[in-house]
Amino acid sequence: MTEEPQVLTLCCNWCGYNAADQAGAAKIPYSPGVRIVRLMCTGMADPYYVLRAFERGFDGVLVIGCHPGQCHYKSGNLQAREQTDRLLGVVQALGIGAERLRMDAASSSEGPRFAEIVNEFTETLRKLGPSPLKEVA
Amino acid sequence: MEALAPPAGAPDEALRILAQEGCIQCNKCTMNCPVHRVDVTFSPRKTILQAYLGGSDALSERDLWACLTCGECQAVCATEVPFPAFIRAKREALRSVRERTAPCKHGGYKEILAKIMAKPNLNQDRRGWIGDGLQVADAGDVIYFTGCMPYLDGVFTYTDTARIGKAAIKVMNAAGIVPMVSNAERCCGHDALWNGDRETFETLARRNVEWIRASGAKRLVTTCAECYSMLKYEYPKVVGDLNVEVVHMTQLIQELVAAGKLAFTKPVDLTVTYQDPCRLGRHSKEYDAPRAVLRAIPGVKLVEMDRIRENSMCCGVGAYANCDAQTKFLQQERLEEAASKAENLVTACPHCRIHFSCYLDGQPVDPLPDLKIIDVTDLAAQALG
Amino acid sequence: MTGGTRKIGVFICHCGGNISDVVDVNAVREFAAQQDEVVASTDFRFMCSNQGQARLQETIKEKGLDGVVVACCTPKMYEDMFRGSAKEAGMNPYLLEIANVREQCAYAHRHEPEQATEKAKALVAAQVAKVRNLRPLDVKTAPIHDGVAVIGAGIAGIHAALLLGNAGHKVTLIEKSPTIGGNMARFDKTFPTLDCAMCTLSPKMNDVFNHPNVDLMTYAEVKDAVRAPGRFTLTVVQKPRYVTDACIGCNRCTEACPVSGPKSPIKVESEWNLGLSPRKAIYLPFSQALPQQWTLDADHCYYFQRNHTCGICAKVCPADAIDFTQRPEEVQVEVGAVVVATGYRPFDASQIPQYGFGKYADVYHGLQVERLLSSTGPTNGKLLKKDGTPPQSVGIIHCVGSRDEKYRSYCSRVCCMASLKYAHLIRERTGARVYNFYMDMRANGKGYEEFYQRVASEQVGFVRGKPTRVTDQATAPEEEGKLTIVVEDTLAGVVLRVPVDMVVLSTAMDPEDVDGLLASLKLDKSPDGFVKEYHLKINPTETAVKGIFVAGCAQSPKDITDTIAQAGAAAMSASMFLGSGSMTLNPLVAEVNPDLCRACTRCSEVCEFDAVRVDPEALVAIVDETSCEGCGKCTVVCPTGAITVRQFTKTQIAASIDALAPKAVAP
Amino acid sequence: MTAAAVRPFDEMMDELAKAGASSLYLCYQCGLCTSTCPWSEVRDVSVRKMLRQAQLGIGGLEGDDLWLCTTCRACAARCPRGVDIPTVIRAARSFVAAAGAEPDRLKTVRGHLASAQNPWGGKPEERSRWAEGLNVRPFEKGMDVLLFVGCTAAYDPRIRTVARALVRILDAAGVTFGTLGNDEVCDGDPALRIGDGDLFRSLAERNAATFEERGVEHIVAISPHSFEALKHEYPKLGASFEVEHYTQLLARLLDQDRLKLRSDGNVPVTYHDPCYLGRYNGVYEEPRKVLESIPGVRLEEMEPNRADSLCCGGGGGRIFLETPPEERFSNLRIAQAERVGAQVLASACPYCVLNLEDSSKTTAKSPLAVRDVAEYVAERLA
Repeated sequence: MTEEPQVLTLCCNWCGYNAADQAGAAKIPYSPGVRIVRLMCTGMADPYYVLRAFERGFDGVLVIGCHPGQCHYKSGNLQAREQTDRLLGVVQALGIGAERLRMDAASSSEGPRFAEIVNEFTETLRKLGPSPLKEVA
Repeated sequence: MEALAPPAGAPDEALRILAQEGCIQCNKCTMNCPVHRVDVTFSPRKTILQAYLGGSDALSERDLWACLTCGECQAVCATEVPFPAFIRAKREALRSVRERTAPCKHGGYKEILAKIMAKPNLNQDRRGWIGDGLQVADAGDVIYFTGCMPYLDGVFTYTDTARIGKAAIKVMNAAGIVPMVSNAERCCGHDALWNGDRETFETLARRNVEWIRASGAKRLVTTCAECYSMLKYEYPKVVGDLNVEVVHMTQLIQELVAAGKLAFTKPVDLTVTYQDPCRLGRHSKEYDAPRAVLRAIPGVKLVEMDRIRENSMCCGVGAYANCDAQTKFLQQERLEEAASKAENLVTACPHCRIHFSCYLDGQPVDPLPDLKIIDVTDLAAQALG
Repeated sequence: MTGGTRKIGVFICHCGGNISDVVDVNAVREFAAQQDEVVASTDFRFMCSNQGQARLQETIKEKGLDGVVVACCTPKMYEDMFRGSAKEAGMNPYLLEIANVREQCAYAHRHEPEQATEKAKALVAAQVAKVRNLRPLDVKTAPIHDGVAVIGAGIAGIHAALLLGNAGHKVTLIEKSPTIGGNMARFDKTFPTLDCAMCTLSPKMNDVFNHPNVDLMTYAEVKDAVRAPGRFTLTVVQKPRYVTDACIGCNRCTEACPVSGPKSPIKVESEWNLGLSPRKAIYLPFSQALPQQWTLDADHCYYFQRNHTCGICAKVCPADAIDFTQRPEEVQVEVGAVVVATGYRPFDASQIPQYGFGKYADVYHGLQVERLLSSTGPTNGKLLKKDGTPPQSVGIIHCVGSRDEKYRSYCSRVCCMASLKYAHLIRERTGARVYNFYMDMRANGKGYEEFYQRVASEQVGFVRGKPTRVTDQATAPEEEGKLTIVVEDTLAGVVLRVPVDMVVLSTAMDPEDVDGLLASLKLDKSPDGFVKEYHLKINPTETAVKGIFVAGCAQSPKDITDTIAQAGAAAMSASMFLGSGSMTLNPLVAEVNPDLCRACTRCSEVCEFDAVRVDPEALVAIVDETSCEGCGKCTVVCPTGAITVRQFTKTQIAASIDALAPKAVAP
Repeated sequence: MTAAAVRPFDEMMDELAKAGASSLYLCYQCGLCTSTCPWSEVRDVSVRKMLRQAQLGIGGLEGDDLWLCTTCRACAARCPRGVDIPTVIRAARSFVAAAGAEPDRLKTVRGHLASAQNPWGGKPEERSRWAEGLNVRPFEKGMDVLLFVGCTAAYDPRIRTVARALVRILDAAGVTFGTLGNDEVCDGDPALRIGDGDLFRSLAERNAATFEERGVEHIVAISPHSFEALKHEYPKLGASFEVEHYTQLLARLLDQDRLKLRSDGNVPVTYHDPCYLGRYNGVYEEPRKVLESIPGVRLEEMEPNRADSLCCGGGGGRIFLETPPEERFSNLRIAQAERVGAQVLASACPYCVLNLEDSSKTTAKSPLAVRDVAEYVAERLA
């Protein structure tokens, strides 16, 4: 169908999701392969979601939360960072490639930053090609 | 609790398994069942009786997943009724009825890993954890089947599982063996099989057999009791002969020491007790090799617990299907027993180690003395000096 | 797939073209209609309009919907409104989800309409999948206890207690010192009007003391607080005064007490006068103290310290009011709301040794000068040096500890005006030459700039510069016997040595040391150490803990005007909270399946809100739904999947992910 | 005078930012630096004004006043906005020096450093002459410590006695040590402080390579300036070793009872804190402890002391520049020492000892002996 890399983007309700709204409202283009799931906090981003997304054929997974120190729940983003870092090794060992999993931060007013993050990530994924787990039709 | 209906018209395969052996309702199974000790409503005898009388449908959701499949019932049974196999068949049968009902503990992590590893186009890097100073090869006579070890440290923060693998390679290297570690390796499928996902299990088995046969290796070594029981006993049923001899690491060490190819030179002054993993012990009948290894290490003093070998008690969790407050009581019971004998509990399965370590990492039911959980291979590596 | 039992309706909004100009809404509508368990799929020009909502409600009723997906703008806009409409139509509002096809499709991909349409389908499918897995949620409420505790009886606490009492609430006003009044009662005059501080404060003290709705606890401290939905149970320690209510205030005990006498080995300084005068072991802090009840300080009393050798107070007491057997008592106070008004204390100026506080006799901090200027102070309002003579010249150093990253980074806001007030009063009372050493003059209140002008016109010297030191080492005859302030006059660009007789340090305001209280109440501090408010700009009187409010200098340094205003606002917020009678609990919080919980405590370890604890008896984790914020950190660390956040369970999220996945998009 | 239009000196602003001096913009012009600066005791100079003009990029740092700074850190230690003034000065110096506009005398110093690897112009092959007659061995692996001598102790006849004294003390305590002999080069501190970062780097890298080659793990420095450079600047270049000032080592030896000292009668002694030992590194107590362990010594504290101590005037390259007698901080220090009735003024830095001794000779009203702590201890060895 589409050649755009498919990106599951787990956004926290307070920063990442609002930043995506801001990017939209400002009509800053980004790849339509970016698919957002809203979580209350990146702290609830379970490793299962990341692995499930890869299993279902996503080319990359992006976790976007608040900047360190800005978490609506104090430290959810820090826990997410720690968990994501641990998972990088797993994703790498699985042969998916650590470059396909990324965590970043964008505050609720940083629409341009959201677009910049997803565009840069999409670009990386484009260079990497489709995920090895993607079922070839 | 909700009773589960089998698919309409499906033959009661689970009942067939049960009926092969005749239960005499002596109740020894229930009396020896660890789950029964913490939840009196769980009774293998009663379940068997109900199945005989009205088919296996009456099994409740709770009972279906509470069984540890540890096999203690079967070990004490006069007629060897294969209760774990019955449970497994039941889980398999019900899988087609609805999406699996028992949530895999640890958030489905291992389940999703197995599913990913069942995929065809996988290009794993299974050696990242090995580190410097240890030698592995792309081919050779001996395969080291690492199991899910490299992936466990992604979520289990309270114990370093890669440590066991490093120890295994160190021991093999010391005996002049440079084992093959293959990037083509997949999950052995143990959890999938025991949780009723035969499709995933068989896919994994086929993918594994393919590279194992192609490798030309003569032997395959595992440090995991689960991998061992799968590769040695379950794979042949599905894919035929693997063309390699499957051995557990403790068997290999025992053999190397006996042949004079491996010597433990550095005393490890520890008093230890030994936990028989269900999959190595009751499921595979290997009780002696790990003990032989412990005896071969200078300085190690083995003090046995009261319930050992076929009477050994499960670590509390089977195939990540069951884990709850009852599990916790079982673990407390077992760890208290261990602590009354020694300061170190040695086991021969990474999962026993994880489950006991998990217990020790959290809040205990009652205060426990300091107890360390060590893998036997790790201990052997320490004795190499 | 087999047909499910749910009846889901999908509503696609055109947003007047904002969406429909880019996204092919017909295609999305048809796609949605094919999804499992979708029984109605429709599109509309403006879903947020009255007609749009009516369409939603009609369809819910007509089709008996138990699930709705509205594909429209961001949920941040109208999710609440749509849920409200659904509720009115008889559907559980938590079965409605928004697919954000405006911001995430029509806006972001407006140059790629086909892709935008495909993505819109995926977003709708994801929300349909999620809704399929949602459960109806009950919104729980908890009755709110009608009492309110005000902690701290300075001007903020007194004002808040009065307003709350007047509004008919039962108020418990808790003060840790023997008298109410706080720091303001120490002041002589208040800027910029130069009103007599006690003349304005004293009537309020009397009002609150006599208020039928205010229960006053002085010499009492909150030791612990337990929170339950709608209720706080405070454990208050009533410290022993060793003086009973029988006290008639005759002062004979104080006169007879040997402590701090010229020959007494036990000496103690008056806290009230900030160490500028001695006090007895049995005392009334100051003449207008309320309650007019004497207090015995056991730590400095011969009876307690020297093995019962004294007891003269008991002998001279005509009312038999001395009771040496008193012990601390714990009292439980149940309330529905708490106002924290714990105030400030002056920064300890001896931390900056260069300014000689504690080293040179005539270096004072601001609050001490208030006492020296007060008619009830140690010098009866005469500003005198330690040697008893009036100063000929006084230097007032601003920002001592404030605006200094070595000590306190923040501006204490009142010191400029307070320093001007000292300058005025000192010049008025002694005629001394006064120098203000300032960096910036901040006169940002009503009448403040005018006050600055007035004081400037009184020939007060203003030197712009932060002094490096105060020294008694003379380098010129004019400095002999004086304290010399060394400073760069940054406006003239020269280093000055200014000899003075007295130095006043306008010290920073520190938050009162209430760490224990804040920990009990689960309140956070801002980086500056003051109580953290809910939102600095738009909600400075509430805190992150529902039912706890903050007023006065507990929240940040402020002057009396602002303190009164904030105390009023805090009282209003508390009154409205109490008046609502019950609190709605956010249903989107964590819940524990006790069958799966193994009481490992990992959830409580990661929780930042102390919202989940493990019951040691039942060995199960229990969520306090009033404290849980629903962040879900616990769900990731739970080994057994026993704890989940409602509306964000693993099945619900995984269903969305599957629906968004590349395979699922293909028709 | 007509006002000139503001024309920011962008190049210099960029240079300052690159050199890590951006804390400059935090300055809110309170003037505490000016009145805290020791120069304000002896002449007019406004640190604040220099910062002010630099903030706006309208000059201010390129004048002669730039070369007054002794990098004593008294200003930075107090600055309420955390402006790292010595770094601003260093960055500005490097900018000005790059344009060749530094004082001529410093050009010579740079020349010496580049050609002879010491600022004094001594011959490299004579670096170890200070140790003549003493059995000082080249450092080899297994020795307790490497003694980093430093240029002043190596070449200055007055300070050579300090190094020699330290050798006697270490021998007496049974500490095995060695030096790099003629392979030692300047620690680089003078280059760094007068704004020649490249020169500093080349010297530091040379020493670091020698340390590496000889297997040096533990260094004892005589000069606090060497100590500071080794401790905080060398690691930035990737070097790794333990370093301490000799007073710290002596304090430890005394703790271990490895030094026996005899009485000096009842002598009032005062101690002058070197900036690079005190404010830079927080070493205040060890030298005092060493002095107090000499039987009979009565330690009197001058005002100011410790973190507020007055600079001797020698840091930041000032030791190489001429200072008119009426502007010498060391003269003020002598007066402060006399005020507490000291007979001995001890310090632990070659520059301090040189400056204070000069001032003592010219301004002391009654005899006031200036001693390095090492000299004093060596004299009292039992």
